[in-house]
Amino acid sequence: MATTELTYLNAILEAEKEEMERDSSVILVGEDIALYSASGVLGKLDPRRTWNAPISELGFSGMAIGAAITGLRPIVDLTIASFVYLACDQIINQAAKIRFMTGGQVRVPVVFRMSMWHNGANAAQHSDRPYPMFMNVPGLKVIAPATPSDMKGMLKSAIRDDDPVLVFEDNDLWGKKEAVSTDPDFLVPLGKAAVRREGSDVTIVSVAGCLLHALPAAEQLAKEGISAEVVDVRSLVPLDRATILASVAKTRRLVVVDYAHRTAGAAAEIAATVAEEGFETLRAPILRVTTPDVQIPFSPKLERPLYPNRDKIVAAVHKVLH
Amino acid sequence: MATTELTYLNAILEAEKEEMERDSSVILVGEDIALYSASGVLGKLDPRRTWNAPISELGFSGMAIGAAITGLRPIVDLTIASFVYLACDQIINQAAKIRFMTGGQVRVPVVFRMSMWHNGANAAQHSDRPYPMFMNVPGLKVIAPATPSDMKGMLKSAIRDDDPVLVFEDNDLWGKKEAVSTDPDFLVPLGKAAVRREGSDVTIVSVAGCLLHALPAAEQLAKEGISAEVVDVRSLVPLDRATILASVAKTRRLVVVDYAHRTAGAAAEIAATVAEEGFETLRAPILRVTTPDVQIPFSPKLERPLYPNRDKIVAAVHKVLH
Amino acid sequence: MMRRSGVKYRLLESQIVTDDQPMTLRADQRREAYRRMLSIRGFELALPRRIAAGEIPGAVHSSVGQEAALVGACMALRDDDSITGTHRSHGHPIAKGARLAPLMAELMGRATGVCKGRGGSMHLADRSVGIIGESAIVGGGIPLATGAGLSALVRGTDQVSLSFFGDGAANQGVLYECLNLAAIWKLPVIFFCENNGYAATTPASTTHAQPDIAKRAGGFGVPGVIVDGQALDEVYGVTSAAVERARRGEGPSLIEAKTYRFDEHAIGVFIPSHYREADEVERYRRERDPLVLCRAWLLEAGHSETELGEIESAVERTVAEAVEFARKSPHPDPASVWDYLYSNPIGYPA
Amino acid sequence: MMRRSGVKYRLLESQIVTDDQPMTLRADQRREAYRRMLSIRGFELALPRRIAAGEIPGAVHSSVGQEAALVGACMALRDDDSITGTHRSHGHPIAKGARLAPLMAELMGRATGVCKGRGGSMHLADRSVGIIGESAIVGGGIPLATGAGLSALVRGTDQVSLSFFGDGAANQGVLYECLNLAAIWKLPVIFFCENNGYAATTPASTTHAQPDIAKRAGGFGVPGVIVDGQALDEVYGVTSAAVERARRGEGPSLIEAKTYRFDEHAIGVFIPSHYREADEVERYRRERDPLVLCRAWLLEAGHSETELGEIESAVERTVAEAVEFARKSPHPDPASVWDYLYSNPIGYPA
Ligand SMILES: Cc1ncc(C[n+]2csc(CCOP(=O)(O)OP(=O)(O)O)c2C)c(N)n1
Ligand SMILES: Cc1ncc(C[n+]2csc(CCOP(=O)(O)OP(=O)(O)O)c2C)c(N)n1
Ligand SMILES: [Mg+2]
Ligand SMILES: [Mg+2]
Repeated sequence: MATTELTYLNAILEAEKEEMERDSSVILVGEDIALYSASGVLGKLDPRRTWNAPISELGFSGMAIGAAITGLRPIVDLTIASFVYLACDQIINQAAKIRFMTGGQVRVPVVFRMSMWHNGANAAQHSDRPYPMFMNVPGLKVIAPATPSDMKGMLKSAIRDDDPVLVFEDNDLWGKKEAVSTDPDFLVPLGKAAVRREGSDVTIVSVAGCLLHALPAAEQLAKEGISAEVVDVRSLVPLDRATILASVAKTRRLVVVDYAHRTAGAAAEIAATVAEEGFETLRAPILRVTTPDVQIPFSPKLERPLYPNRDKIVAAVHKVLH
Repeated sequence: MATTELTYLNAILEAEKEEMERDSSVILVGEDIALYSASGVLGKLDPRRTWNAPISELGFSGMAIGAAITGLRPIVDLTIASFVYLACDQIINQAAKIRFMTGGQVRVPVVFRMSMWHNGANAAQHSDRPYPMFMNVPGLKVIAPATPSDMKGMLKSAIRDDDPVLVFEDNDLWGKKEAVSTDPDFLVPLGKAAVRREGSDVTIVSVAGCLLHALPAAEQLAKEGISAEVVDVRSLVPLDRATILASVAKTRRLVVVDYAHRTAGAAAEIAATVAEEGFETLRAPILRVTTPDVQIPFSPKLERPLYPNRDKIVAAVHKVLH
Repeated sequence: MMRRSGVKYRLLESQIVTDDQPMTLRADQRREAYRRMLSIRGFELALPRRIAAGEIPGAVHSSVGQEAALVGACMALRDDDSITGTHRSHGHPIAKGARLAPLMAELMGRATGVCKGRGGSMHLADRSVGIIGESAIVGGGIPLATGAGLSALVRGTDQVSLSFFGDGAANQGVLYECLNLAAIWKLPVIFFCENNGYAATTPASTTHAQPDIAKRAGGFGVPGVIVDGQALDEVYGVTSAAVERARRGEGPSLIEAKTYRFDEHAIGVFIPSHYREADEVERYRRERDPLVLCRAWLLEAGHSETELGEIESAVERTVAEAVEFARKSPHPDPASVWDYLYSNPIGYPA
Repeated sequence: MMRRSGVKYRLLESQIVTDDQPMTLRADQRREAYRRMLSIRGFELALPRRIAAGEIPGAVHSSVGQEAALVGACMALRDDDSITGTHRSHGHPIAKGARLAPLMAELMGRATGVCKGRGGSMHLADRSVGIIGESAIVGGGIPLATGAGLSALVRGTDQVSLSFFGDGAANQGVLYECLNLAAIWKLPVIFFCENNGYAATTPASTTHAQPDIAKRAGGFGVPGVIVDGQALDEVYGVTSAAVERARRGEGPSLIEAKTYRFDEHAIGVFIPSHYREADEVERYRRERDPLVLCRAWLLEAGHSETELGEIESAVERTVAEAVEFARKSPHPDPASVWDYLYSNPIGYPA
């Protein structure tokens, strides 16, 4: 497999560029995206393929859904995830429901991308991670890739998928690099978790960018003689319950790590799944290492201590091993 | 305690009427509410206390938040819960955050009421139960009372509370009657679950209107010699984890019942809490009896089988007892 | 072309009708338009008995009184033009030419329904005649139609799209976001307001500071026009002009059809409120019934009683057949409930 | 009153200035206005060094170039009138008369900050001068201000509220929902658009089909007015008229101040894009600097060089003191992070 070194951010651009080249029905919609076409990062583009939008999140998100129903494959860049609330009526009441409500008469191949910021002193209105709310909405697919290769392959799968897909990106991943396939048909399937590291004593399930802490935690634990398996969920809907359950069946202990707020978050669903379907194999409480239920403050001194990190994961693992 | 027989719906009206009489800063805002003032159910009202709104959910919800910050206590009637997505930017990005973001310079005493419909052939756009998404938002309080007395007492507490409170009502409760206190200061505190029936073999935690099935299920089980404890959560945020954990510590088995969709719902949070903090006391998997992850269809033949009911709860209890 | 009301259409801001001779319907189109108007009326009038018999669950919103606005608008469209509608969803597909039987079956929640029993009364979307959504979320269809316009532009076709919405929906901010999107990109979209004067129990006069929704368009660079929504030919003329403008790549228009709803907001939902006078309803039924006006106009235009009578009995038969078809149709299999949620289900249902 | 530009304010739809003699600032008010404008400029100009020194985290949006619009508007308000602002949040509190030290401390995330370190640069809301929110969600403050207007009406005071928002925010549908709400209920609200021609990297000319945002108001029954946002007295005059109208119970107005942002969209966020010409920026800095224009006007109005010089040095000192105060202030205690989420915490934190 031919590869090239790409950052997570460039993996996004490559995926978009390749899919736009491959399929003329793929278009981009979003605020301040004129710079994409201007900078040429997406190649020579027909101006009708990028739509630099007014600040009208509800309107242009719904517009993209309508365009999807009528033959296009729009990629909507909502920029920062905290703005999605403005658009969520159209995403939830239309994109997720309209195929079902019409008895299958329409398809809704639309992608919504949004980035999640933390430790950047952006304060509460720019720091949300709204994927939990969309996980409760049947009809959507929700992904949160954690590596450049996954981002490229999963975003391409999302663009080719005939259902609405929400893509959540941790902005601190943007600069991360790795070798990524250059095959224009390189796809990473939606709905499959990845075992990033095998282990036998405890399973650490990591959501989105938390992989940056889960892997170092596993390394640290290895030094102490504790063998941690790290599962990167990648896809929140569909959630790969089988891989998670298989891992816990082996390790019998589970720690779930997620930057989202604690109550009713992605970690709750993962824990509830294992408490329901993997209970017999469990030997210890399921611990959640999440951001506590408080809004994100501006001051870095207040903000930084709130998030999951290597040490908190290690401490949780120690706890479930006793 | 003097009481009067009230339906759940009349309990709502009584609570609003009493609080409006008590405190001139309480106002009502919502679509088609002119009929309240016209019908006189709320007594003789200054026209400036009820605001029959245009269909502008985002605008008037935000308006209510602004009014709350500047001295009023608005009660916003969003009518059907599926419309809340239009307003949720203001609820999440403003109501939940603005006190925190201003370092406590403002208070946001606003109530949002919304009703949830099921088994009424209303189809997907009128059948949502969006409380899970709000449970993940720090700064909000979220309640779902299941009896007329709780509704009156908790709604009154919500109106007097200085924080934003979301009130979710199962519309099939509207006609249910019971004796309700007439004391104008009768309050049921937010954040406390109610043990509706004591038992020793299994805990059934019920969310919102599911109490209508949980209690009959417990009765049915009693006939079989199984003693079920029924906990009505009433308040989703704050969630009374202590009462749930205490019950499970006694019964060692847990079934959670909720009409909301399964993934990342309220039931997931309750299950995750017990898997984390009550694991040592558990003797069986935690089962969730919820609506599966599918949009709600129009056809009653398709719709009815989806929801939790007495038999499904009984079956789940049988399962955790083996 | 005779005028059945004092109200000739008023143009606002900029002219969307290009000449003094507005487009008019040909004889065959007039017959087809009358057939569609009658079909809406007949379809709606068949419902109360079926509801009483317990055959139609849920709430039902009737379009009786608004037939001329619906059909006048749709006659200006091609089959491959897209439309979006509202919770008051029966009239739009019929006006666009849909077959009645699958619509009626849908109201009864049958497997043969146009939406396979998953949509029901508020969502009678028939894709085969261009309907891409009937939104029971008030205002929800507006951005979808805007997107269909964008899609036509990107794909390089000359299709247009038209969004029906009510006077109540005109207070959803998304309308203005979409007027603006359509204006800046010259999207081929017609924003068509069925202003029936009320949103459920709320008179438009209490929720709009000035009575003309079309006047809100100009500020967004979109021409606005007001038309008598009870007059088929006027609605047709003004919509045709907007459609031509859109097809020429000159962008969107907003049309406000002043119309009236003859029935209650919904059948099956009881809201005890006196928000409009019985008198007013009676006056509209008596003087402004679009079918009565249309019939008189057709006779004047030279169509014979026999010709119209034939259309009338044909429609009556079609409605009766639709009811029979629906009643005999099977209910969907509960096990099929998972179908049609995803186009590409992945491990679903679990 | 001299005109520093050809643009005298243009009235749209309906007259909100009641006579030909617009309200003007008294001598003491002129001094105070100049002090506030200088304070904004001085405050903003002090930031780059503090950012470079790593003392101010996060993104910073400067109001340099827009001082006359901000101060002209706020001078028309009383201390107990409410305002809402935007992500470009430093200018609003200073224009409304806030003390600089707690604002600067907030930018540095200190415990002594006006928001106790929880808000930061995008949220410098100072309630003590009437600011009820600075929303970093574009358009988010508009309904809050509308609610403050409703509150004043219900409580029977004669307070008004004013919402600042940008040309970009004018494309959020919520603005039109709120114009309508304020119009139908005659709420005492002033919708004040700081039209600086750009939303981040997007020229307003590409996202508005016609250039005047004020023209969008008329369709909602709200008078709209365009004013030269670089001219303190004109902004003051037109805002005062809108305020008086609101206090008299006659309802809302929309004011569009044509202004310009001299700096990049944000300091600390690099967006490589050539969305406006260096030339254009230079021309505005040279010819349309509100402080230069204001100073010339004050001299002409009879204020002496000495008088202005004194104000200038006083402001310089205050800014320096604010920086010193902020730098010496303690950071918040991490254990205090739970404070101020709830007014009435129940079992919180768990
Ligand atoms: C977003 C939303 N808000 C409220 C409702 C409840 N509702 C259903 S129909 C209706 C009135 C709509 O009025 P209008 O747009 O004029 O359409 P009409 O019913 O007159 O055809 C309302 C308020 C809804 N369905 N969706
Ligand atoms: C709802 C929302 N969408 C997008 C953004 C990102 N954003 C921040 S400022 C800005 C431009 C705002 O333009 P304008 O309203 O003209 O204000 P200005 O920056 O010119 O003062 C954008 C798009 C945001 N903060 N909120
Ligand atoms: Mg209407
Ligand atoms: Mg701007």
